[in-house]
Amino acid sequence: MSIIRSLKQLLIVCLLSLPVLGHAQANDEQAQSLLTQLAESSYGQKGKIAGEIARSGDERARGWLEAFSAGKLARIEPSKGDAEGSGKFVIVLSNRGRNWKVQDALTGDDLGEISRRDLDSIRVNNSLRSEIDGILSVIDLTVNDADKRLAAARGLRGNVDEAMAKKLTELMASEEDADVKATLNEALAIYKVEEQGDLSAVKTLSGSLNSEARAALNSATYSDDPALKQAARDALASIETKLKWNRAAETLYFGLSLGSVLVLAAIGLAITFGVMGVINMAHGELIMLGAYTTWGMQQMLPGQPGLALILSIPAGFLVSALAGVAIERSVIQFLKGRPLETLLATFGISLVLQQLVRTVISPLNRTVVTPDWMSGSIMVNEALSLTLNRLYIIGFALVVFVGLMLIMRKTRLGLEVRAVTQNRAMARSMGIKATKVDIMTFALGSGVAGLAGVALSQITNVGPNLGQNYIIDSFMVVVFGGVGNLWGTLVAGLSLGTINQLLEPWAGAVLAKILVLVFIILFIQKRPRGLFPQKGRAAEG
Amino acid sequence: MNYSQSWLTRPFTERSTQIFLGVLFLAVMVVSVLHLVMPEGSALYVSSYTVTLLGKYLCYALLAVAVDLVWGYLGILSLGHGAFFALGGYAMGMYLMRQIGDRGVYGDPTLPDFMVFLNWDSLPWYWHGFDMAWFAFIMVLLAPGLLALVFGFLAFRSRVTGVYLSIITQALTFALMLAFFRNEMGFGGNNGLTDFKDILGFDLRTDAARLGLFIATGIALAVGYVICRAIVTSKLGRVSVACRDAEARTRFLGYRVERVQLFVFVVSAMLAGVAGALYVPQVGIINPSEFSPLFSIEIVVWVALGGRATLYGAVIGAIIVNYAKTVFTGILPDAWLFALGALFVLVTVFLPKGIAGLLPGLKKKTDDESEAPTSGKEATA
Amino acid sequence: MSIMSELTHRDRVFDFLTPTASPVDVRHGPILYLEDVTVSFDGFKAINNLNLTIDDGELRCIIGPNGAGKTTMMDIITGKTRPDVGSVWFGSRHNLLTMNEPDIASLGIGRKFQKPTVFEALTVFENLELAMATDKRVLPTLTARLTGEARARIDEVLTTIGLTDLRHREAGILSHGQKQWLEIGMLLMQKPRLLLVDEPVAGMTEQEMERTAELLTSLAGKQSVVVVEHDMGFVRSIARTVTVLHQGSVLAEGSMDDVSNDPKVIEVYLGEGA
Amino acid sequence: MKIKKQITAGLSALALTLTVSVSAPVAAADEGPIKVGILHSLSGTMAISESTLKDTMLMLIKEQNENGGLLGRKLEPVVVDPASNWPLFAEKARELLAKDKVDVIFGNWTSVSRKSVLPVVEELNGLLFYPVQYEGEESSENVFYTGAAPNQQAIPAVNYLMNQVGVKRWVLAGTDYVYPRTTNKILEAYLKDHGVADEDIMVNYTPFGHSNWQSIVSDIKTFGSQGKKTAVVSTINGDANVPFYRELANQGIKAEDIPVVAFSVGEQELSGIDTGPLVGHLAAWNYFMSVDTDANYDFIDKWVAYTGKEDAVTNDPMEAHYIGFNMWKEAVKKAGTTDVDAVKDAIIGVSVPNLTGGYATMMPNHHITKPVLIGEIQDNGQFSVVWQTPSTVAGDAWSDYLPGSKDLISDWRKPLHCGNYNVVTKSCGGKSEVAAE
Repeated sequence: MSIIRSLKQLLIVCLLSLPVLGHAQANDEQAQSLLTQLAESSYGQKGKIAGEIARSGDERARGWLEAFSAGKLARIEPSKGDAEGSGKFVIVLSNRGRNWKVQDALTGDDLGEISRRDLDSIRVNNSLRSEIDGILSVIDLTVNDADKRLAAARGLRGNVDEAMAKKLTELMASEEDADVKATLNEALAIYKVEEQGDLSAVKTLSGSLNSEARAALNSATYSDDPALKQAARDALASIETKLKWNRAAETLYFGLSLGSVLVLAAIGLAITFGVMGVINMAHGELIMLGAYTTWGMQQMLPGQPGLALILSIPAGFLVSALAGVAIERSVIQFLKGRPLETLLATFGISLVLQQLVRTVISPLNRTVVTPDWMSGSIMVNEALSLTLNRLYIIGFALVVFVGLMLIMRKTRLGLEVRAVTQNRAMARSMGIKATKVDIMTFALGSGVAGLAGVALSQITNVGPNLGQNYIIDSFMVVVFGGVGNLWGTLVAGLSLGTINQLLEPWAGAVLAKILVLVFIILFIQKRPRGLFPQKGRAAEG
Repeated sequence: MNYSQSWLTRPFTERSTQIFLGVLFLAVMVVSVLHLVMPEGSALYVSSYTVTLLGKYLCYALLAVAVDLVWGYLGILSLGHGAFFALGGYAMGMYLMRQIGDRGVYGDPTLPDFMVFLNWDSLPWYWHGFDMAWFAFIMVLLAPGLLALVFGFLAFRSRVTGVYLSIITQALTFALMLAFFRNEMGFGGNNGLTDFKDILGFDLRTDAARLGLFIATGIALAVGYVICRAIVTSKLGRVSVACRDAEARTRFLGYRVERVQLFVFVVSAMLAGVAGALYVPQVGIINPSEFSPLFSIEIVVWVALGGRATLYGAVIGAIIVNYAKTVFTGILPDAWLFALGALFVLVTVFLPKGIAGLLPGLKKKTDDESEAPTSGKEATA
Repeated sequence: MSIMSELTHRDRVFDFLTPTASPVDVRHGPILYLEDVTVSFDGFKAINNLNLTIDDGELRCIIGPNGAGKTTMMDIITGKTRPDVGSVWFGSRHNLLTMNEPDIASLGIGRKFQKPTVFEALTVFENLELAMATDKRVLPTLTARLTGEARARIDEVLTTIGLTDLRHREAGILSHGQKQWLEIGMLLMQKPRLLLVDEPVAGMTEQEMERTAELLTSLAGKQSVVVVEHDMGFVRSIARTVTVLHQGSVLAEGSMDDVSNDPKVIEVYLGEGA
Repeated sequence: MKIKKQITAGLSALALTLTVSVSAPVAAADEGPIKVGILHSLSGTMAISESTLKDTMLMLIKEQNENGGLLGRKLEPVVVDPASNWPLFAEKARELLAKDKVDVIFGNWTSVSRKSVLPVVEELNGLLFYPVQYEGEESSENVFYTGAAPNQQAIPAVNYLMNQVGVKRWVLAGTDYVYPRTTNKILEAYLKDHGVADEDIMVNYTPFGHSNWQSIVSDIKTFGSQGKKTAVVSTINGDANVPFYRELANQGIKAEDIPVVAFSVGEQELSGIDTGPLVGHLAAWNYFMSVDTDANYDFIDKWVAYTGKEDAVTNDPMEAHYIGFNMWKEAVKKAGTTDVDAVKDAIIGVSVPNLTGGYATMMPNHHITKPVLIGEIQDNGQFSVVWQTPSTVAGDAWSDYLPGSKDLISDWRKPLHCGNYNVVTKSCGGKSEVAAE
């Protein structure tokens, strides 16, 4: 559970939980003893005690439970001679490093930093956590904000217990928001089907795509009551047909998102390789630089991963573009018209860049935080939800593609680039500075690689080997699409991604990849110049 | 160059080949003698560790020669020669695995250990026959040869050349690497084949066997070099160069370019296979990482460093780079990749002809040499 | 000079130019004929139903402004480019559209490129050696040894093209004109029935041009020669029949004088500003 | 004549050196430093994991030297870089043993690198301490396995999930190489023994560095929504983990719904992941940085001081080296020499404190006793221990759940002195018809 969410709920509580728990006076003795029990009892017991704490009516209870379920409730080890259970309870504010910032759980005053040695954190585990979630959700159900209630109700599905069931039925009566009501009803139905094998409840669940509901129905199919069994079966069948379509849509989405990643990785190469004919083996490392830029940004702007990410789009472009210029000036300009040599030289560069990152930054992967607005997924329906980060990346890929298209088609640079690539001497004689164009082109390609890096930092490792994992795929995409053709790259990337995802379910990840490679090899035999070859005289020779 | 001589004997009339063979022979002799005669601990003693190391270098040298044959003379930059190397290695590895017999940890007379503990109940069909040395050694040539034949036939027929060819060769070796990583393939997955016991009845762990392998590698390199030399000095060699420089022109002269390419490509692949086969027993393991595209690129760089289209350059390059690797990974590991990377860049940018380009005269001289009788006459004509 | 004198002794020039017995059947009519050939790149019609017949032993000049489709036509004949429609026959037996470059070449169609292409890494001698009409399959080529008469023939061609002294220099160091000659020499080594010569005198001195003219005319009769040329002077000096290509099809055909007085031709050339 | 003379000379020289070499090592060994070989990749793909182990060893050696070395001699580390290249591992091992004449080697991470080094170490009779959890099915006279065998990690973890969490459905997801393959084979056998039906087990393998987990995670999601509590047992290796966990988080699989227990994800791997969304997922190790003992806190303080990084993390393989080093040290003291054979005999039975408040003992099968800890990931990249075995578990070289090896035991003490003794056929090396079929 993320801290943000806990804090949010903490806030809600401060404002709204008073009517629920506010009727009793705070009592530190009782609190200390309750917490002590919580600390010293077994996992089995802890749940019950947590319940007691919630009911104790102490307005700090909510905070304790939050901290407890986040593993942030701790006790200062009683030093020699102190009485049993006299250890002070604290809420850990920051738990990184060897000394933790803590705050007194009872008085709430700041105790500064305390060495981990002297702290015993109160152990919590998954089942406890979900129990506490349950308890807290019930509290949330009385919040005025309908969305909060909906979220709470959703959370309740699947972990309703007898005590809660009663409370829910009461709450349902008073609930006026339709969605919340429905969800609560579902939650109850799930409980009924699971615990009581209630036939009418099955009806409520039929057609629900919620996994908990499905789970409940599944368990019902094992029951000995034939009627219930049958009802559950029918309900499941109707759900299954719905699911099929969702699955198909999902696979397509997966394919597109994988494809867009490929496109992003390859499109920079489509410029440097496709347009300039430079076999840039360091392309992967330029991607890596983009990813590391994102990391660097987030280090510079702690606590604002989102802003850092947005800023690192231009930054990543710039960094990689500059690196590209450096490469072009220092090496590639000396290798004009020797494409295979550029392959070797740039491969050398890629080795250097990797080792550079290892020695300067670290051989270890770096943490790049996913901002909230990019994590999680949007729910089309209970069964089909599109992961947000992928969605953003698809969009990003398209934006980058369109941008490049415009640059190549509409701008002076694009014109000059095409002129130079088609007939260098002629372009020169028409007063185009070929060298300048080369630099610009390579910088552009490299910069786009940087953008890819920024995007990739959101789905994969940010480490020295990042580039290597994408370089070969990138080349495949470019060659498959047809060198020197951005459209080709787009189509190739998306189709390869989709093919891969379609194959994966029955071929398995490895075989799928192999099959795709073999497919490309054979395809190149049939059409040596890719999907969209450059035709005519220009292509000859 | 002497055009009227038989293609097989022609190489021996070349100064460069004579020098190369001489140096190689001396080197192998000296190492062997020092290893046998010199007392351990004396400055001149060559430990079996060094012998094996040198053996490994020679394998790489042969591999580099194979690459130079296609790249230097045919203009085909293969980024997949590691695949042929590895296939040869696996063929040998399978033989060595079968030689272990029931001395494996599970004592299964037929199944290699990795099959036993992954519950394979019987030997997969493609493992049969590898208990016989002759079969295995044929496969060492056949496996890479066939792959090269099929792949080359498809590629050259449809005139896939230059960059495109390089990239799909890379795809080829990459696909093979993924395939061999799969444990279902029955080649030991990531662990590959290892823990070999003996070869042709000799215990691999004895110094004698090591020396034997080292000498065998030396001979293989010599033979391979002469074969390549014979090809490139033959008319076919000149046709290859013709294909490299002006493919269309060559066609209009009536040569079937794709067949020339296919022939040379297959020969090269087989040589690579032999190199792999000799490599495996000396390093004691073969695993899919030999298929890695990076390795294949590295080979090309050895050749580039030594100098394209000279063959002996390839040998020099392979030995220098790998020696450097041995040294650097020992003394300053962190700097190693910097050194290697910088090397790639510097060579390609400032040393396009490679080291061989630095020692001129060698090749020229041989030409004038063999020309002397004829050219003299014709000059007057 | 010495070469010039040699060229005048026809008997000595011709013994190695006698055509090889190629299976080309020219008993009834032309050695090469193109019928309604059309080819287009991305919609642009490089050749637009072109009809052309070359008689056995004829020397034909083809002129035409840039982009008239001259080179494309040669590509089609030599099998480098496949036309969209039309038929191309070599003699009355061989349908060239069914063959690839090597087959066509070994049938006896030799081609000289617009931009002289010789094997620059090989010596002049080796260039000619490779061109020589022999068994060109892989293994025979591998085991091939240079026989006395083959060497003699190479020497003769070397003399003809005047590169004897440079025989063991790499072709890369040759001047443009010398490369042109070397390429012609390679054609001679092939002993083709039909020579396609694309702009043979580009970048040649007056003197070299004369020699080229001499050579080409001397070839005619025994072999059919198709010359594509811009240089009107040169064309005039060798031409018997001239074909004018324009926008991928034949604009006019006839003797040099007829053609040069043809209003359409003049219009085209003036239109081209040439 | 002349030649003959030379040969005789050579031979006599040879003979001479032989006689010398008999006495030489002892003489040489007693003065001069004790050489400790360190065989960890410092470049290439494995550098991520292995370079810290190198530093750990250097730290331990430095500390030991500050405390007066060993047998009154200084310890001298010999570091080489096998560059994540498996054949190079064998070569470097040979270099260490034959050229540098080291007394002991600490090294290797991946199984394949160990397999590649094994023949060399056995041939040259060296000592190798291998610090990483591995698939078992191996016992070499010259290798000491200070990492976990499957029965010291996988089985207890599954037990925990089965009994404490009540898991009924299992996803065994791993990278396609020998460690996950073997572990999953063992687990499958084990689960079936405990009445788990075939359709309740889903096995899935992915290539190294697999980065596109979308469909697999969604399969897991579907598999998990069948009404029975489901858990994922992950033997996914290194780099593939980050995208895997990210996908889990994004597809909204929370530890409360489908917990993932990982055997290859430690503090170091987590340091490269944003652990916020992963809270509650599990890992099974024999050591966690969060373990609440003074020994551990001291070790962490030393490590932070040595690396100079306040955020430096410790992990299980580091503890394994810590234990291994101390065991070797004790054995050398006990034997009074660094002579390999003496140390090999002396080390069996040696007990040294581990970092989790207990003792580790070297068993006759060259594996050690370890406690098994189950930890839940916390938002600070640490694990909080939620369960641990009441006592330490001795490592099994041969799994009881694999048909090929259930009859094999390993005992390197005299008189048995055998790494794969078949208790059924009473024969070493399993050379027998029974084992053969």
